[in-house]
Amino acid sequence: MSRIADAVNAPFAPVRAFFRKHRSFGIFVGVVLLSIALPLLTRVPPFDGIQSTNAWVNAFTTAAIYAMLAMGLNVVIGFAGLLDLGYAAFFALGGYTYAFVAAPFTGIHLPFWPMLLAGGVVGAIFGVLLGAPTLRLRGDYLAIVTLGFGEIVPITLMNADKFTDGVNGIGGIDKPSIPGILQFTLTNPWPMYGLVIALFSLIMIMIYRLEDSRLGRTWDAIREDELAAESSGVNIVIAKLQAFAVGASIAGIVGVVNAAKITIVTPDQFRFAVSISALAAVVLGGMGNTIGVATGAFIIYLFQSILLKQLNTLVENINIPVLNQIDFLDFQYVLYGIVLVLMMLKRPQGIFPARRRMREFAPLKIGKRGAK
Amino acid sequence: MATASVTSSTAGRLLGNLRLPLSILAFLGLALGVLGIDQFVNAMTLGAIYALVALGYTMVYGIIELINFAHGDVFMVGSFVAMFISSSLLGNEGAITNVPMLAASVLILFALTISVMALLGALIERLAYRPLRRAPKLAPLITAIGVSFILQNVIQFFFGPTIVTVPQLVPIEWSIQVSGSRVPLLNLFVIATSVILMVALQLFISRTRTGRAMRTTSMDRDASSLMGVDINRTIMITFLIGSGLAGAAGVVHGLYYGNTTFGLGFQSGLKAFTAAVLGGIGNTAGAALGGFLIAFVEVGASAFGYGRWGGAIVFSLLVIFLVFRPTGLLGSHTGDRA
Amino acid sequence: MKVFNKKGLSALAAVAILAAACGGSTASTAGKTLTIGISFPLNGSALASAGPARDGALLAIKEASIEGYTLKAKVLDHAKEGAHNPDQAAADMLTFVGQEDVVAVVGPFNSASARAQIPVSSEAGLLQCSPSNTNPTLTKGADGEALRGGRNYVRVATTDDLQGPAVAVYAKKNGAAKIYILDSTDAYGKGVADAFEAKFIADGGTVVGRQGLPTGTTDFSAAATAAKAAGADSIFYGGVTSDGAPLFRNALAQAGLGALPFYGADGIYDGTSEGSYIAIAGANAENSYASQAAIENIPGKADFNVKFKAEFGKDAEGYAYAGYACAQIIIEGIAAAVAGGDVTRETVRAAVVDKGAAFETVLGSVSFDAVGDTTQRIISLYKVDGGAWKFVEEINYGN
Amino acid sequence: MSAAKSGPMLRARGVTRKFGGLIAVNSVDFEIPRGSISAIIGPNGAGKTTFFNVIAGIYAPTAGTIELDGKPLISPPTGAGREPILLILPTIPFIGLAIYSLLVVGGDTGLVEGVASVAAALLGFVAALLLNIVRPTWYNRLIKRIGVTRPARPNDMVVAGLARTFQNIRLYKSLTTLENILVGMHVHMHGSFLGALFKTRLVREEEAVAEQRARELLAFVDLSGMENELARNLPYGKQRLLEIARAIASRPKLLLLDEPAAGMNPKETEEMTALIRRIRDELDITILLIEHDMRVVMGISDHITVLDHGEKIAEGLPKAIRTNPKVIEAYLGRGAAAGH
Repeated sequence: MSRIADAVNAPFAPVRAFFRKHRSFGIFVGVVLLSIALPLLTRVPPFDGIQSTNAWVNAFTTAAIYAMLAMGLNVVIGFAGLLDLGYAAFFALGGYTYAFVAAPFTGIHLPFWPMLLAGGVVGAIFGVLLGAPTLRLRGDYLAIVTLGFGEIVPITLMNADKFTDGVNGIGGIDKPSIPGILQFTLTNPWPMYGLVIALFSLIMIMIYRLEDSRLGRTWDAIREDELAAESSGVNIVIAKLQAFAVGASIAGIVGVVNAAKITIVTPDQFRFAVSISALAAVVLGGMGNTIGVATGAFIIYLFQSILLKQLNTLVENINIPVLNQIDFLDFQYVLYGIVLVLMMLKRPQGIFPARRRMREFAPLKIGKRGAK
Repeated sequence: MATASVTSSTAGRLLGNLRLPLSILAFLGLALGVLGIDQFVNAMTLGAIYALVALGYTMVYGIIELINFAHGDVFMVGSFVAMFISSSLLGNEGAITNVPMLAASVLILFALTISVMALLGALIERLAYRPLRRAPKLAPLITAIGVSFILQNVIQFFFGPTIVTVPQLVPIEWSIQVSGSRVPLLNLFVIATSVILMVALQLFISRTRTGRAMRTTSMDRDASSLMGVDINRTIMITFLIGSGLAGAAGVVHGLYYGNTTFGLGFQSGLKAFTAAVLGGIGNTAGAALGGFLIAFVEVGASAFGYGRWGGAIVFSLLVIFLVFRPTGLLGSHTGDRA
Repeated sequence: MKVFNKKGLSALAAVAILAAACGGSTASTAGKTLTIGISFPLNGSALASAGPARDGALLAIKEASIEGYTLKAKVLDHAKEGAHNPDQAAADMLTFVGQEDVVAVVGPFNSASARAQIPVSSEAGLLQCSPSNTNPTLTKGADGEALRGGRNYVRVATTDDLQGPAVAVYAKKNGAAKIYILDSTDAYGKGVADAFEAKFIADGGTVVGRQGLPTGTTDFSAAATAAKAAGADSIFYGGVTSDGAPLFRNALAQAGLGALPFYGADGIYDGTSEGSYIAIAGANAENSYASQAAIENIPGKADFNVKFKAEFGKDAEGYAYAGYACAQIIIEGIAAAVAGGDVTRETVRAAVVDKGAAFETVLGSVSFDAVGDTTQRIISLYKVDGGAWKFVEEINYGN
Repeated sequence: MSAAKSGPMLRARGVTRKFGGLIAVNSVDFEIPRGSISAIIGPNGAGKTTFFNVIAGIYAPTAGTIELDGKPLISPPTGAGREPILLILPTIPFIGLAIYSLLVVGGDTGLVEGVASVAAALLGFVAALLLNIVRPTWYNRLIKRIGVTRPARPNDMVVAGLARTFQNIRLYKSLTTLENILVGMHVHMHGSFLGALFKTRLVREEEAVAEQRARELLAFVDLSGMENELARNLPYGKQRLLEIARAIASRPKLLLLDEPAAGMNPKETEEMTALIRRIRDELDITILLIEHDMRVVMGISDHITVLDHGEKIAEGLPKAIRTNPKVIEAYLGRGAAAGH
């Protein structure tokens, strides 16, 4: 059960047993170790040549934000089996919630920390707002309605310029601070990195706990067989709403952090591409597999933000005639499509399959009456 | 109108059968009155295009219960194929005023585009959807989204990200006068083409063996398989037809607007899907009806200066229908029980 | 990017490829190298407009020579999914900040990216010069004040708030009395349309209809018919070509309004290449008017065009001049700092921002006001004539 | 309560279910004595499974009522057309306020108030919708007053004390055996959302107790030692057992078994029969089953009801049913009874 502990402590059986028992602690230790190891790694060639450590740390911070988004979406898609294509909308709502109360645009300056919670609450409210009318319907209708919702939210943010400053977005958002101890700045990415890492492990722990709880089992049951779940006494609409609200509130919280990090929110930041990139991360990492999904998000982010750029520089430098003409950055977008199609056809369980999801997608080995 | 010899029950039944056509006529009359003839023609033309695209959604949904996200982009590819055939293969540059030449060019254009698109649709079905026929429902849905992205990017790769012009073969100057308003023949041509194709589709579904196979398959796949219907062939034919219609819509779009762009599929796909839901997904006549309805809403919004909110209104309609009437106006397929 | 970082690396062995790839873009920090960062969205649909600005800047940096120093350029691309991405723009700015020999940055291209970048560069005291940001709120108003904290941002393009009124003045002069306005509902399109509307009404014109149709709209026939029904004698479109300006123009023609004058701002002034307003609208583009927040009669234009063609093998267009001018201003600032004996980010910044006098650039003499906006407030107006944009006149708001 | 205890466990009155023009179940009256093992039999297409599904809350009846343990739970839905009114009702004052603010007040003040009113209307709508989904008892009473009734849904029936299995086993195939049982215990666990997040002592204890009970249940159906097997990997016979164990986990008063012995060999069938008896005797659960295998039905049932073409044609003790000419005719065709 404690996958993270497995990953970190593979050879040490007693340690492994300890972390199996104290999984939350194990996740925390694993994430912290990783978050120390990553910046160290960037000091080593070839990574040190790509960009400065500060820029790397900033990239990791963004990747972790993206990974948290993917983990939240995974609750909706991987656990409850609901396809949410407008996930970026909740991300946007979280961001605008903070921007609205912590920027010169409104002149209000509330502190950052309680707003984290507020972002989650706003996300959850809108999750229920959208989920209640649609979750009673077929799963694929939900996909379309959320897709539309994902379109409507940026459009509304754009048009309601009295409240959101329209396309300009809200800028100059307050950076977090711990009064008297630490003021976050934009040129020093380390405090934000620390904050994101802490939040990342917290969210991961929470998600793992939910997965193993009564609620998590309910989601599993719904995903596997809705009718059977109902006949086990599960109120499927409420359980789905809960999944939707959990996913949305994670997006809301992450939206607050994201707004505080970039210090500006504009409607264009929350377009369909964001939802799709999170979906691609979920599919790549394996639906239902929290740690796999987080890793998938890291891979996709670093691939498109760092590797493709380097590929461009590479082919230009070594002058390969045909490749030279290709701008690899043009392939950022098609990457999502390829990931979605290929993974579904060839490896639906993801590159890091979750125990449960892997089996559900595997072909039936035993027929209905195979044992007879 | 009922004579004394007609019993009230027959009259009632007659009225029941006529309720839909009558309400459609009433709606059209109202729309004509409110919008005026110019905007009415605009709406009908736009509706014709939406209807053609919506048919593809509804047919595929009817038969394999898959929302084919890629269908909007199949329409988009259709518009590019039409553009390519028209300008590069046929060498057209603009309007053709010679009527026989025009008819020949347009016919060839339709035939080629529809064939290419039908093949593309079948190819997508074969490669991306058929292997997932027995997989959990989420799998083909996600694949469809992936296909949609790939189609967009392939087109963007070959034709660039900008708006591309398409030769408008039918001269836009040709028009007739209707009660003092100038109605371009081009609009009438678009509406007529669409109506002809839709009628042909209805005939195909109700009169031919394959059409009947499609209907039985959509009702119960396993049962019709037992009765000797080749399911794979039937599904493939559904995709052939749906994509062919999207190709036709692509041709019509190009002729009417004179341009296309790689992002066309997303917006129009969403609207066409809404049309399919409004009409009752799985129901071909409903899809057509929904297409026209959406067009009237959009054109109406734009005509009165609320174009800014057109998208939001359409989307709200979708949600309202999903909540209060998930079966749509003429729906046969229901949403899951509440 | 194609000219940069190409020298002598082609013979690298396969083993060294990865290292070369990663090390390629970082200049060696030996001794007296100074780097000028270039930050634009450079792939997908963003490349067409931002590419020339980058090339202009690269050309200026290549030409420049400052005794005792090597000038280098470092290009970072913040486009994602084919469009500018503010998040990536901020990340790129952080990369520049983290690289000690970067003394100033040319860019960004889009106002939204600027809003994400300026807080970062301002904290680090790193000078930024944008060739193309025209959104007034970057320097004015409450937002501008918050952003302006570090006084490190200047721009050579004048602000949008002047374009709309300039077109309104011209349209009025051109005989427009009853105008129909359509905008693309986004910040740029709606902003410029609002400014136009206000000025047009103030000057005694009548707005017979106004609405917005968002990017991605393909059907403009209803709006065209509405314009016709409203009895408009002129049309204004606030938005850029890809929002649908030429589609609206075609729809107007189809509705029988092809002869009406069609006004727009710099969003439709995009040359004649593939995908441009003129290319899409074709013959319908005649009698269209556009503006540009830049000087048309660029003093050094002919000379620059020759140099540009020689360097890149293509004609200079769009923002190539402004990109060149930005780099020129920065280089002048560096030269001033060198003359002062101390080249740091702060001295370069001060040399540019705090200098009262004008810079001599390809755009002519440029100086900045207290908030970093150019004092060269010239709006040029163009008309489509014979399938190409022809300069008609300029309106100078400078003092 | 005490009055209910004496009556039948389940009472169906005039239950009818139509699909379009087809009448699957036609006005069936039916009672299950407390503590009995009852069976419904009938030829293929007699409407047995439809009747089952009506009892389980999956299909709403077209007519008729069903009481479980004296509580009326299922009746045809009424006033469905009035439900949207309930959803819109709470929004009307806010929409009115919004229109007033935006159009009459106007300007900046009006805009702010208008937007706030629209938001309030939306919230009101969703609140009404949520009530409509959750349906607390007071809400049910309220809507009953305006004539809206909805039959209990499958999960409501489970709460009321009914559990079922399916003809073509529906397990959570990628969950383990133990997890399947734990899902079955859902209605008797109370671990809250926050409890799970913070892993409170209450939740941990409840989980431990539940797991213990799940193991006991597995032992009861003789699946000990298979706790961590995936349901998918169990052989067919054991999947049946697991499904029954999952149903019992919800501590039902009445257990519906849909062809529990289908596809089993004689030995397995015998074991299944014994298990069904044990469930009744040891766990005190009343049982209703549909079965094709006459040996099972005759051997186990106290009480048999025969359906044909959706109608009840006979009921009574096994012995009486066996010789009932109507039943023989239904099974063997017209004339068979006479010729016998």
